[in-house]
Amino acid sequence: MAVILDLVVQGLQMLLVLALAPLLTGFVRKVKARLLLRQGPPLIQPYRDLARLMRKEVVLAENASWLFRVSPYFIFAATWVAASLVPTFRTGLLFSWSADFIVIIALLGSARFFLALAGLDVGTSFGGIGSSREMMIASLAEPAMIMIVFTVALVAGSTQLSTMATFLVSSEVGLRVSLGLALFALIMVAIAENARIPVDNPATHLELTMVHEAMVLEYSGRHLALIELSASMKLLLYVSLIACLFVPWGLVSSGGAVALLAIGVVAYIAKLAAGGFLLALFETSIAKMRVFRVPEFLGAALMLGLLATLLLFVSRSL
Amino acid sequence: MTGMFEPVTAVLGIPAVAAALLVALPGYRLTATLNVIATFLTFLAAVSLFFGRPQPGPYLLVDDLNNVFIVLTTFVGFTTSVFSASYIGHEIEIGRLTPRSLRFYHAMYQVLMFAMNLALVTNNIGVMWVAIELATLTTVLMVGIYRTHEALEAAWKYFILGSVGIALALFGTILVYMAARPVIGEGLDAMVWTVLVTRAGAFDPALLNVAFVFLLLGYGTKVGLAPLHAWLPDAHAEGPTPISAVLSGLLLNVALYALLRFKMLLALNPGALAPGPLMVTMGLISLVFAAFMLYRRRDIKRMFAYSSIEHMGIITFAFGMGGPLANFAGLLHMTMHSLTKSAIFFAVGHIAQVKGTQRIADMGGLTATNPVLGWGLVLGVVAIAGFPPLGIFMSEFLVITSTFARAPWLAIVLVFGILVGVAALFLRLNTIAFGEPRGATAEAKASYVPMFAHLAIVFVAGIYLPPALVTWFQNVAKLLG
Amino acid sequence: MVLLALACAAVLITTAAIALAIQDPARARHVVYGICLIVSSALLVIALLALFGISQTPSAVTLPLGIPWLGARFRLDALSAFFLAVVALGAAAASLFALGYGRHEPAPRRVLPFYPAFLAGMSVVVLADDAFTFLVSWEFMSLSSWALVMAHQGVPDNVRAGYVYLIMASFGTLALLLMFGLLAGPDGGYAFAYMRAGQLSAGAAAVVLVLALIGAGSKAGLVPLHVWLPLAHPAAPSHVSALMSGVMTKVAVYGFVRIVFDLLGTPAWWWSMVVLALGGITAVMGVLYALMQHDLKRLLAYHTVENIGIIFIGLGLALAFRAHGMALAAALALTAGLLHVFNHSIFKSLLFFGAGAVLASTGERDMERLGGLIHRMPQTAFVFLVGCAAISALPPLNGFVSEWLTFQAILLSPQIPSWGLKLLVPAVGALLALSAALAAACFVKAFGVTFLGRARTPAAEHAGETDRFSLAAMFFLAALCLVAGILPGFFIDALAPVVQSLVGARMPVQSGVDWLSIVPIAESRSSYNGLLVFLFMLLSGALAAWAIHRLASDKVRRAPPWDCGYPDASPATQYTASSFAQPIRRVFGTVVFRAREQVDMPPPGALQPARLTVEMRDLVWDALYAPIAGGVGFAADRLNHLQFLTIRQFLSLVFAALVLLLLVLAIWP
Amino acid sequence: MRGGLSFDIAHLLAGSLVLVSFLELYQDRLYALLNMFALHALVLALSVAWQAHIQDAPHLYVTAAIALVFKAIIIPVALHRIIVRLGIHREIEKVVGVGPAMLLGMSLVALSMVVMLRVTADADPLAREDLAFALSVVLLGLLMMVTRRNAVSQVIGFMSLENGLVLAATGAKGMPLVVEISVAFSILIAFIVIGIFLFRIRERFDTVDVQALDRFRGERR
Repeated sequence: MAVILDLVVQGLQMLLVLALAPLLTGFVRKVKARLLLRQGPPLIQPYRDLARLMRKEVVLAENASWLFRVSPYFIFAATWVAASLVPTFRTGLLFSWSADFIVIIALLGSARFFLALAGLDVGTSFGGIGSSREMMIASLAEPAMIMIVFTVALVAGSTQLSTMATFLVSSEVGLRVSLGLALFALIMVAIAENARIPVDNPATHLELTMVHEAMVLEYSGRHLALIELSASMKLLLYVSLIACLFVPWGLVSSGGAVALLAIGVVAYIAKLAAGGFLLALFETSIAKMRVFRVPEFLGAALMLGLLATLLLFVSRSL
Repeated sequence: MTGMFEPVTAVLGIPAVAAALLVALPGYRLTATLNVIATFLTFLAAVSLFFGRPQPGPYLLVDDLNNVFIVLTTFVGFTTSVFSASYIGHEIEIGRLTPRSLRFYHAMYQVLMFAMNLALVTNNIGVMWVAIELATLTTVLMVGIYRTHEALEAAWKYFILGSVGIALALFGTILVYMAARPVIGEGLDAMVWTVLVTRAGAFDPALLNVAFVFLLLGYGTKVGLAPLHAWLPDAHAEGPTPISAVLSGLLLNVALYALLRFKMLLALNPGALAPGPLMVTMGLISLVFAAFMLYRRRDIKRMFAYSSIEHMGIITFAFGMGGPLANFAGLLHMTMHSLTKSAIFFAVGHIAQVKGTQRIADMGGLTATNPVLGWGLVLGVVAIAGFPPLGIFMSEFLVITSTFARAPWLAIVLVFGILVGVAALFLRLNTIAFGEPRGATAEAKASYVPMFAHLAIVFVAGIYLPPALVTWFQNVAKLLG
Repeated sequence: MVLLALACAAVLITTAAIALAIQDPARARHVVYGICLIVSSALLVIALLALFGISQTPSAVTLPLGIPWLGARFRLDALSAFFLAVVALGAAAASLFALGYGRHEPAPRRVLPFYPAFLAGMSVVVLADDAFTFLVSWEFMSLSSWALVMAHQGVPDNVRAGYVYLIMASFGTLALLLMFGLLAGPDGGYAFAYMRAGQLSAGAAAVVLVLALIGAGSKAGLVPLHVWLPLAHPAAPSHVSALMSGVMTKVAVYGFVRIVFDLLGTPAWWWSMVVLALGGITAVMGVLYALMQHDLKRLLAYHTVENIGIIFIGLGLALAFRAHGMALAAALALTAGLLHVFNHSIFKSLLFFGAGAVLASTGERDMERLGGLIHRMPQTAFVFLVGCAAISALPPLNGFVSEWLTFQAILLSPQIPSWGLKLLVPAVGALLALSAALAAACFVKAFGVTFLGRARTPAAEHAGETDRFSLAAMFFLAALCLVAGILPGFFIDALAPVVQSLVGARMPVQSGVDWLSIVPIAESRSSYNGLLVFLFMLLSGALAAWAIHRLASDKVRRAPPWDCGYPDASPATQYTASSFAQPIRRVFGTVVFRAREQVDMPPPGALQPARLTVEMRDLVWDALYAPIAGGVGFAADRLNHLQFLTIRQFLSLVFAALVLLLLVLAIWP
Repeated sequence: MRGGLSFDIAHLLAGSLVLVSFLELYQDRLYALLNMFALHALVLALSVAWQAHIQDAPHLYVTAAIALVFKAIIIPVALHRIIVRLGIHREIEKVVGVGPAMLLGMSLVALSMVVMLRVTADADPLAREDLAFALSVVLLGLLMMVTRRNAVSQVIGFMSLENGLVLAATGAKGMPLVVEISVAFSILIAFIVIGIFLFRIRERFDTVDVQALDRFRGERR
């Protein structure tokens, strides 16, 4: 019985992230537009876009290989699995132990790997620009991320997100310098990873500074849909990651009653909204930076993460 | 009793007789074959020494120590004569040698054999000196045999430096006698080895020290230790290749043997300064010096001559360190070096005939043009560089490991020298054996047998030493203290 | 057991002789590689039997060879068995590959005799149980591989590569010689058993550690002793490169583990610092070097350097834990290191095979002249892709598992009391993460530039799929990558006896855990289930595909790519390897390689092309090797004057020596 | 204390040998040098004869005779003719001047004294002193070889070195093989002297100057 419930909850979570991801993207766009005193697209616009793209035919470049066609599905799968392993409204999901924080990062890594390959596949210089810059950014973002994992894991004594969350929700944590640094670094990484301003501009399409859009330039139809979807799932993933690590309140521990689950879901959606709003606010208030300033930006994140870890190595109470 | 004496007299007699015959006989084929036969018989006689050894008399002595040397000498002498038979033939064809000088050559070869054997089997330090002088003179004549400017110059240099060395050695010998006389009394006994050894403890240490200094420099010149080495490279480079092989493989050993004898003498005397440190220093200097000298060599034979100096340095070092392990290693290294180096010289002589020159710059890509020869040389160099599974590795293994535990810094210098040497050797080998072929390719029919025979022995010895040999070497090592 | 293994080695040696005997290259090829395949499979079986406790007690034997009074001793314990398995596996795969690949060998008689000898050397090293046998086989391995590097001696670069390789090899061997001298003591206890029993002073042990690092590290390719590796590995025929990179470096690791963990006794705390620092630097430097290459095989070789760094990080952590008596943690770290040894040997061989296949069908190693091969050789492309993903530590493949374990080990290290380690370990962790990320970038480049995009040269244009032997070998290894990735528990359990014998503890039994996931310490702490992740991704991917193709469109149209209005741009407009690496070069290269970019843009209307020249320096070489070479050359020149003295001057040398010695006597007390 | 007089005479002769070596060192003309060498050999012959007398070892007379006939007469004459035949310019170009050479010689003698006098006295004094002198003669001969450029003078240096050896050998009481050794050495010297002819150095080189020989020092540069 309990197993079945767990199974249901796990499935629910998977569907939830899938369902909410476009909404979050739409929400951010909306808020940005409003902050710029524009009307902005309706919240459900992303769903419409996806649906339309799904229905459209795929236009493949002549020498696109099988890799180009497989990648979207792989990327989608990897991102979806990763996203559905992050506790959103309830910890201790059925399969949560099958992958810890590091694995989730690695999964996103493999998604990126294939995206970058897809960028190179067609053999235009746009794809090249995109993937080479993407990998450069990742080469700094990933270590920073690992450092953040170290920090939190050392505090919580585990790399399991569920355990982390339950530990952080408990009172004995208190305020810690290291966690503060980690949060800061995590936000910076999240911005870079999701190709947001100031690192990259999700709204642009033909601009020599673009990274993510340059990679997917050749994609169309259902493939593009999958990539867009996984992009917004990635955004969702990071927001909920921040949420479950640094604002874990309202997370339902395993074996909670259905009523509690409802509360959890509500709390989660509230956190998403807050996260989205802050992101939009941030993006509207800052200008995009030159591509070769990005390493400094991410290097700072890496240093913050490393500093946080060092603090913890020196003393567990910092 | 007389029956017991047969082998020794044979070891000395056969070369003497052969020499006399060879002077008389004309015709290169006949003389060459006779030469081979004579050396082979000498070898047999030497081997038979295992079974019947004469009592040490006032003039003759055969013990474990010189038995090693005798067998080695006669064996390499034999293989070299086989090689020289085919080598000299080609020299005649291209007219570098006249039949007359050839007759002389073979006679001298036997005289040299005789001299070396005498130096080894004699029980009298005076006779030993005479024998070594004789060996020197014969080799001088053979080095100069081509009568080219370089050959004469090399012979002259060898002659002058050798004579000075000989003189110093004689002075040392006299001093030893002086040291022995008060203890043993006047007359022959005071120069007889077996007697000296028994009473060495009572000799006057100061005299012994001075004596050893002179002997070290005197015989050290023959061993080719730096800075007394100057004659060696040119003599090797300008003489006929078989002689280079004999020089490197044998004569150096004989001189080293003399040195060892006197080292034992000093070691037996408590008051005398330890000969070890002196030999160790000379050895290391020679090793490092020769290793660096290898780099700028343009002449292939001269290069391997320097490599001989390097290895003599290692051997001297090993014996200087002393102790059962190091001495064993020294003996092994000496044996392996003789075999390997002569094998290399066989290859080199052959190459020089094929290429018509000794300049390294004019040879290249041998493994492509003459595979057997090229790979033979590669194998030889690999062996001489001390790579397993060839024999020299075992001795270097023993020397280095046993030294490092006792005197780390010495071991480090040793290793440094070896490494520098290896680097130099392979730098040249790469241009000779690999890369695109260079230089002329004449037809030369020197026989491969001696080279590969030596290399085969070295190869086997690298992984398996017969127990008999081992116990024998161990006795000698104990003898050397 | 061990006798069987030795018999196999003997067969290999005889095969080398046979290779010389057979004239017809094709027959020689089939015979040699066939025998090698069979024998190494047999070796694999033996090793596995030994590892999985058919004979739990190590079987030993002494042959009347080597040092006479000692004999040649051989022993097959858990550690040897594991590494023998690695060697045999790699050898079997390489032989299978070579059955087909050997066809393209220009000079088979320079390869066939040495190949079996090389295999024999490697497999005897791990069996040796005394210093002499160890070094003989060790150096024999180097020598035969040197011969293989010199196989294509027509190319001057290869000759140079072989030269550098040989010098570094003998340098390492001499270091090991000194080290064994110290371990054996003045009276020559060369048997490993004796060394195990012996107790060294702290100083001596430290010297041994340093010498072991030099000796084994120079063969494994630790920075700064790595210089020969990227020269030599690519120079050899590809299947040999695979062996050298995938297996021989592991034999070097074996040497290090054997000496430091087995012979040397309990470590001092600071040893681990040296090893960790070296490991971290090696990992990052290796991958940065690799990123800057555009020669496919050299890139792979540099990448070996990186992975060796990762392995040494694992070993260093194990040392640290062991020094502080944390047996369980040590077991975890060591397992991570050894598992990475296994993993790397698989995917590095696979990648070199792929490079070999590309080389064979295009004649090109330079990525700038390849491209679009995924269309010409799809199967090779697929397995190469698997290899790339595995080496970039992407789940659910095997490379990720060992790195994940290493991270887990790092997370245990705060409990170490010593301060130096407290500060070093996080830094090393960051370096490890950095190298992992850079590796991904590096292999996106390697695969993307070689196989994707459009063909840059006719050679790449007209490439064809490689032969079936090669494909068989590659698919076999790719499958292993996946299996080891999704079922790591079994491999970890297989390593248990090795780890147990070395650090006196083992990781918890993995095969017992439900759902076959791996749990380093406790499930609440961390766990990973490759199988489930794999199934999840398969499921969701398939689900998405099904849903879309059923419910939405599955129409496809081919059209020219978006060209900004400049139609049919030439393949030269694609991103090249160096342009792909340019951002990373800007970030790291300016510091690490003193990279300088210089653009000369012709004035408008001028006809000559604009040029971008990049100039990079190998600081390690400049700082370490160039001075040494210069110094030796200088000394050689100076001393060389002594060859050209007059007789009189030589005499005065003798005279000086005489007077000097007499003076010594005169002032002798 | 065996016959003080005999001891003194032996001592005197040995000492004078050293003196003559110094004189040789002093010469800078070939002819003069030759004469000095003849004198050197003569003194040697005397001292050997004296040793033969006091040790009543008749075989030593042979050595003395060899020294007298071969070294004091034949060799100088031969060398003289060589000089004339090869038309070697008369004066000897030295590496170091006479003064420094003398100083060096002095210090060498001092050195040999120090070294030898460390020998414990129970080895009889006669031998000991003789050895000291012999050693100095040897060293002086060597010094001459290394400070002269001209081959003939080097040969002479070598021969006086060898005289020192003979002195030592004869001084060693009852040493066997002395005769053989001196004969062997005479052969050696003969070789050297003949060598200058035999190698037809005149034909091949402009001079016997060793430097000319060294023009072909192996590796042609």
